[in-house]
Amino acid sequence: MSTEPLDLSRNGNDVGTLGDKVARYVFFACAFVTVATTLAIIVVLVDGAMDFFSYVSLTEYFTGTNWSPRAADNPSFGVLPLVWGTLMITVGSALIAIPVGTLTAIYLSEYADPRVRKVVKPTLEILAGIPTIVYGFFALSFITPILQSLGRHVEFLPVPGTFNAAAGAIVVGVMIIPMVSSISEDAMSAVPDSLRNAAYGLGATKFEVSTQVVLPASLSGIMAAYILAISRAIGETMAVTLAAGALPQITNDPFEEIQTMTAYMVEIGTGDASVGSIGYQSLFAIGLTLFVMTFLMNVFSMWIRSRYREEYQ
Amino acid sequence: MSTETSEFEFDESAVKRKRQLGRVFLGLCFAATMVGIVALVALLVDVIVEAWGWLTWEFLTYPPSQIVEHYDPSNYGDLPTGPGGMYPMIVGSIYLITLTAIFTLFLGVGAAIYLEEYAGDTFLTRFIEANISNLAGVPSIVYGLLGLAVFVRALQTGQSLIAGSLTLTLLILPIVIVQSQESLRAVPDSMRQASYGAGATKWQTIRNVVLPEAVPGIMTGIILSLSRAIGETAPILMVGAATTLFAPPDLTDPTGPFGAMPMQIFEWAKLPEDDFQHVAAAGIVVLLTVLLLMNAVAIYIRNRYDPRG
Amino acid sequence: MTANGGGPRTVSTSETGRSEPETGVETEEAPLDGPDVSETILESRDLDVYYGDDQALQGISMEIPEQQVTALIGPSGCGKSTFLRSINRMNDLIDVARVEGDLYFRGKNVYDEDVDPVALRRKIGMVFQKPNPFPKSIFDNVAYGLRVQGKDDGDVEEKVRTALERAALLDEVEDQLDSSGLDLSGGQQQRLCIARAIATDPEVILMDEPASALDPVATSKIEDLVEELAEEYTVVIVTHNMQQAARISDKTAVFLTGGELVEFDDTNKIFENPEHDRVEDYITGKFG
Amino acid sequence: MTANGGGPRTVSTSETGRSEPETGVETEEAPLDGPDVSETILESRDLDVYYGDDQALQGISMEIPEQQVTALIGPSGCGKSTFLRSINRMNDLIDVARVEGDLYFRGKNVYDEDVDPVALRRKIGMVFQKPNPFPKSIFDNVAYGLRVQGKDDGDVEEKVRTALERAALLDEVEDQLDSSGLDLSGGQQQRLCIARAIATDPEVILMDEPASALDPVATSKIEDLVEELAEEYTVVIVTHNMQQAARISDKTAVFLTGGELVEFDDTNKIFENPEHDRVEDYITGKFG
Amino acid sequence: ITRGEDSGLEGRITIDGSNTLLPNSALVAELFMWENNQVDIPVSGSGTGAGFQQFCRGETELQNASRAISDDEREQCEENNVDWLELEVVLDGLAVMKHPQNDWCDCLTVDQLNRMWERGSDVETWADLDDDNDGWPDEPISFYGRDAASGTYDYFTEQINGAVGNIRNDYSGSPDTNNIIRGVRGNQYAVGFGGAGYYYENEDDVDLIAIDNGDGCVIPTPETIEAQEYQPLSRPMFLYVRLDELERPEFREFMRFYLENTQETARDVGFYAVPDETIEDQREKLEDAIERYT
Ligand SMILES: Nc1ncnc2c1ncn2[C@@H]1O[C@H](COP(=O)(O)OP(=O)(O)OP(=O)(O)O)[C@@H](O)[C@H]1O
Ligand SMILES: Nc1ncnc2c1ncn2[C@@H]1O[C@H](COP(=O)(O)OP(=O)(O)OP(=O)(O)O)[C@@H](O)[C@H]1O
Ligand SMILES: [Mg+2]
Ligand SMILES: [Mg+2]
Ligand SMILES: O=P([O-])([O-])[O-]
Repeated sequence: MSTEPLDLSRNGNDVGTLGDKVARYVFFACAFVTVATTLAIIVVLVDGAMDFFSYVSLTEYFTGTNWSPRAADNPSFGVLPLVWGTLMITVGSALIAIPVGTLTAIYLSEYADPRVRKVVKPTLEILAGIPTIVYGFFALSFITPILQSLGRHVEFLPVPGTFNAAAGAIVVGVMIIPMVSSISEDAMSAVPDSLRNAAYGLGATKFEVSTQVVLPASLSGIMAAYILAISRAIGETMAVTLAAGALPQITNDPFEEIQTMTAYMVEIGTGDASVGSIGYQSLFAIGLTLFVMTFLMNVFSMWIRSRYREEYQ
Repeated sequence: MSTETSEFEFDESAVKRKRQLGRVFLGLCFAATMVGIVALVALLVDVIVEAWGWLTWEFLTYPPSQIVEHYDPSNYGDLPTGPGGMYPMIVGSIYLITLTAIFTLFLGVGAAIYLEEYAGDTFLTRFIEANISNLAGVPSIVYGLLGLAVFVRALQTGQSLIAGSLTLTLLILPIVIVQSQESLRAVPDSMRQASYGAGATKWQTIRNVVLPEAVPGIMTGIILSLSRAIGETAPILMVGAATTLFAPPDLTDPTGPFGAMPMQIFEWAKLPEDDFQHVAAAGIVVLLTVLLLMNAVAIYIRNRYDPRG
Repeated sequence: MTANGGGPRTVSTSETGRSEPETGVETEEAPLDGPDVSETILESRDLDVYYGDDQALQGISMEIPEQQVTALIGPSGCGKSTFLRSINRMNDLIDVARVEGDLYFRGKNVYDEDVDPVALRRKIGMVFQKPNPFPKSIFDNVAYGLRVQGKDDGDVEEKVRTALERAALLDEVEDQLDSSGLDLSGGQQQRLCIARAIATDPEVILMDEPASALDPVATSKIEDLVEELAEEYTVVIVTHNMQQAARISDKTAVFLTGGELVEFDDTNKIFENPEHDRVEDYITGKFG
Repeated sequence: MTANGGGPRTVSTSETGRSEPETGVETEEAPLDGPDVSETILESRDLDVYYGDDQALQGISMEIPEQQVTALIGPSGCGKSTFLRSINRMNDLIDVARVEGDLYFRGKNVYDEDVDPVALRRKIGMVFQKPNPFPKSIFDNVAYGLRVQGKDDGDVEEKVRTALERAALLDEVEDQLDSSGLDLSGGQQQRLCIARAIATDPEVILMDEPASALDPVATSKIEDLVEELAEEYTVVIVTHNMQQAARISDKTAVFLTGGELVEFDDTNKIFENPEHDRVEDYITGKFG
Repeated sequence: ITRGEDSGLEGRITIDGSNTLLPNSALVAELFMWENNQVDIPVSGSGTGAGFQQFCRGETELQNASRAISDDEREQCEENNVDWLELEVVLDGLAVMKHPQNDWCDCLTVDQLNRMWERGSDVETWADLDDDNDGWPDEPISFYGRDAASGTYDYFTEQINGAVGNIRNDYSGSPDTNNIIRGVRGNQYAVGFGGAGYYYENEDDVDLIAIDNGDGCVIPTPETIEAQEYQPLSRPMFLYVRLDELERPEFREFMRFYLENTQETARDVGFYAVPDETIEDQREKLEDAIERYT
């Protein structure tokens, strides 16, 4: 066409700034850090755990009921007492946070004046932002003394020791209340008003609307909140280390001392067990167990939430 | 009409019972809400009461001591050395957070830019996003273990400031990325179109148009994440934060030992002597105050720059 | 129909409903004078409704006859829905809403202290503009009203089927009573909502533009249904669609902007020979 | 205008642009035959655009003359914006969009491997439907293009003022060049966007319904401006508004649903005596 | 803000090892840093065993030890060319502690201790230990003690149960003596063992149980320990010094400072001072070494 073809190439027009060429790769590298992190976690945990499991049989680890990996002679490596301790804290804190958090969510979503909600919801969320070490302190300086004086004054309650599962479960429960209440409240608020009106129009009371219509309609969102909170309780560390103690044992008594998986990791961590010792390696076996547990919970919650999104457009 | 005999009768007894049930239920819901509030108040009051009289200017500006009497303000006059405090740990925490802030700023915003501006809707993208959301749920002590194995041992950084801050960076990175992504997503596409239409390259568009718009949201997210990081104990405990620091860590030598507030609080809280409870509580008040300030800054930025008010 | 005392009475409605509530005289004694085919089941007297400081309805007085279809028409925002919601006190649920004046249901002022709105709503069912089935099974949707009203003692299954039958939906969903109500088409969902409303055997059914979200085929099904329902129930229906009002209603109330009831009369009269020019303008499409 | 080789040539466009691209013959050699007043600056040949599996444009062939206003009209969804965006390769930014066929800009196929879309967009400016100034000062908005194109070496201030002047905005904003572009009225914002587009002295300006979000007064200002711009630039403008097309354009292309270019000719011809009945129907408002 | 005096000395000295000895070394370090604020002395307490592993790999410069170095550890040090000097710095008694409201048991024989702590012990309640039928409560005992990484554990199990590591496996083994104190003070039926120093820091919270080694009941006090009467649970504690570090002036100064102050700091943190003659011996050993390495 024209004698002197138009040059629209990158170089001919001085478009190619270095930034543009490099940026994509730099940013991809940043995003890839997260993948690398997961890989590193898996490699580190599996590698350490392999060393551990070359000493300890999987059967002993998963079925043994005695955890004393650092006994000088005849150590035993049954992880169940630690898992049990973790479960006691998890179940105990869920027993507190789930009812309290759910009822709070119902109150905020269905009953409270919007102005009240605007103040109360973020106030409760402060609870989730307080460092867990502070909860540990709170358990030792406030909750446990209360439990002990209850035990002294109430006939059928035992007097718990300084370290007990109950105090740990209580503070962890308080800590995860806002996870349950906030996420559940979001789910309940997302239920369209038309459903509430439908029920009111049929002569339902507010109680019935809240419990029979709103609650079931937001159930998957609420479930996701529960799972998230439980997953947090499983991984909770400092509060239970301070409050629940360091005695791995399988007991049904919440006023007994226990040890969670995380507290055991802190015990070894502060002791800075020497590299290569079985104690150091057990850290990775426990860490891997913990990682797998929370991973499954996270996947489960993602699955529930992705289903939940479909339900209301 | 009101004289009419056929006046309608409302069958109210059943409704009344339900209403009573409803009132009980409302009472329960309200009580549950109060549980959280009361717990929060109890916690704060407990900490403040325990700290009362122990939180002094000296506590903020002197190094810690082995001897509990050194922390007691009534003894300040007749000590062979200076009073006890948590100065090196306060500085340590600030340094830790500063380094963490720098790392997360680059990594978090970079990753978010990649995911929002560059990546297509491919399997890789979805995998990265699912991975990030999973990482957000990994317990912090596992990050500590990662830091111990990778930074302290494999990369030989030792139990240092840099190991601590890198560990915290990985810990909060998922949250920072997700929040930065949201801020980037909030920048209207018409801005990008306008920029491309003006002949800008992708990088020019991001740097000149997208980022300036997203910065307040990103900053808010980063500060809130940092305020979580500053209170984390388990990860820095695993990488070996020290508790007997006399002088603050050295920012110019990040491979040296470091201390941090939550670690020191943990140490104090473990000590059985009653008076150390007060010292720990004083430390907690300091930590919570720093946290509160960070949150206030974040809220200020959000309110100041958020176009939605 | 549940039992209701009082012999048949004939009530004039053709002269009520002027937009001059301050006269108020005709309505005061209205229920007892004048001959007509049907008894008054609902009567509003000088009803004002406010949202905060804005008045949405201005002194509405009208009498709605039993077992007939009464249509409420008027331009958007004129207060039709507001009036409908004040009949079964759904306005109570809106924080800023405030009702003044009286509204009688079978001679009882529903705004009296001793009236529980929940009990009221059990007598006066409601169907909304957008179909709003619960995210439950078709069966549970219909049975829900029975359950909350404690009417689930007898044969619930029987009652549910009857309601679906009357709502002209049974044939279409007979084999899938356990599948979710949300899986139905829009028109089916709306009929499900009607079935849900009639399952508890109310006396009045309020419908707020029940077909406006539906396609023409579904709409005509709903229209047929409304006409049939009037054999057993009193139906008050809001509609934007003039033809619809003309087709299905016995009485028509025309609201105009500002929340006034301008004219209320037999549907034929309204559409053929309205008294007010503004009504004529509205009906012939000159505005609104 | 930046320099461009080739002496003045006359090119016929009146016969191109039929919706039968498979013949393809006329366009193959078109740039060189037939006499006309203006040189062709843009030419599309058999251009297909797909969004995923949906075809939005079907074999579009047309030649757009230099320094004239070419209007693209047609009903909603017919692909006008899509065609516009394929001229400066803004479609590259849409993941699912795929372009087949050729589009020549001064004889260079912009879809050639060696063409950088960024370089292309520096020659072909764009103004969007909704005014989209950056949340920066008025000055920085106009200077933005200069900066990203590295043309901010000379007297930026001078260039900015000239652009604002040409966009008929300078008088109104002269004293507030530092205040935010977002504080202007809608019409002013759109003229600011035009100033931003012309500040870098492109050869073509694409406008996608630039006045549709504006009130009548602002619209007429934009229209005047478009006519003036054509003295220096080639303008391709999409509009929904038939009258607007008739008023301001020299050539008009009519797209119809399905993504076909049905007719492309002098604006007078199109509006007074279109060849196709479908075009006549569309222009007289029978559909669309 | 910088605290303390700048003496011109600077550097870093890392100390790890015995958790029991930690308060003493940390206090000495603290005092030293007040006078030499450019010297940085982080002190950790991983336990004697774990500490020796690091010390013998050359990762730390000073090692707190609540027992003498073992043969294995000697070998390890040798392999890594870590030459060391052993200094005896404090005396300690291993205290057996009980809850203050435990008013039935004031004294236990070594045999009783052995029965209650040995591996596979059948002692579950206080009544099981009640040899004289004094009506000790039939309540389960909670056991607290140090974990296997500690010198305290090694020493206690060897002295009481006859072999290192011979201990019941349902006791709460903690890396931190503070935990033991907290545990015991929180439960009326608890018993725990740990450094006596920790007891004297917490006299109000826990009580001591006297030990009868055949010569009557003895509790750990400065007198009984310094007179070697508190048997078999009194012991010296050591500081292991990496010799090649002595070429650093700040390190030399710190070592001299340590020996000068340890008798006083020992008492401050609840240990017992080693006799003057012993300190004199240590000082000579140190000066000899300094001469060799500078
Ligand atoms: N919940 C509310 N809060 C405040 N104002 C309201 C509310 N609902 C309705 N209004 C106002 O009251 C007036 C009447 O509204 P209403 O919904 O009754 O009108 P309508 O006749 O049903 O209109 P449409 O045909 O659009 O449904 C309107 O001005 C409306 O804005
Ligand atoms: N980003 C996109 N992704 C998928 N399909 C698209 C996209 N943009 C446009 N389309 C589809 O391509 C077809 C043409 O759209 P286009 O926006 O070009 O029409 P238009 O003529 O500009 O219409 P309007 O007058 O409404 O702006 C439409 O069917 C539209 O749905
Ligand atoms: Mg309405
Ligand atoms: Mg368009
Ligand atoms: O901490 P230990 O002294 O028992 O090793």
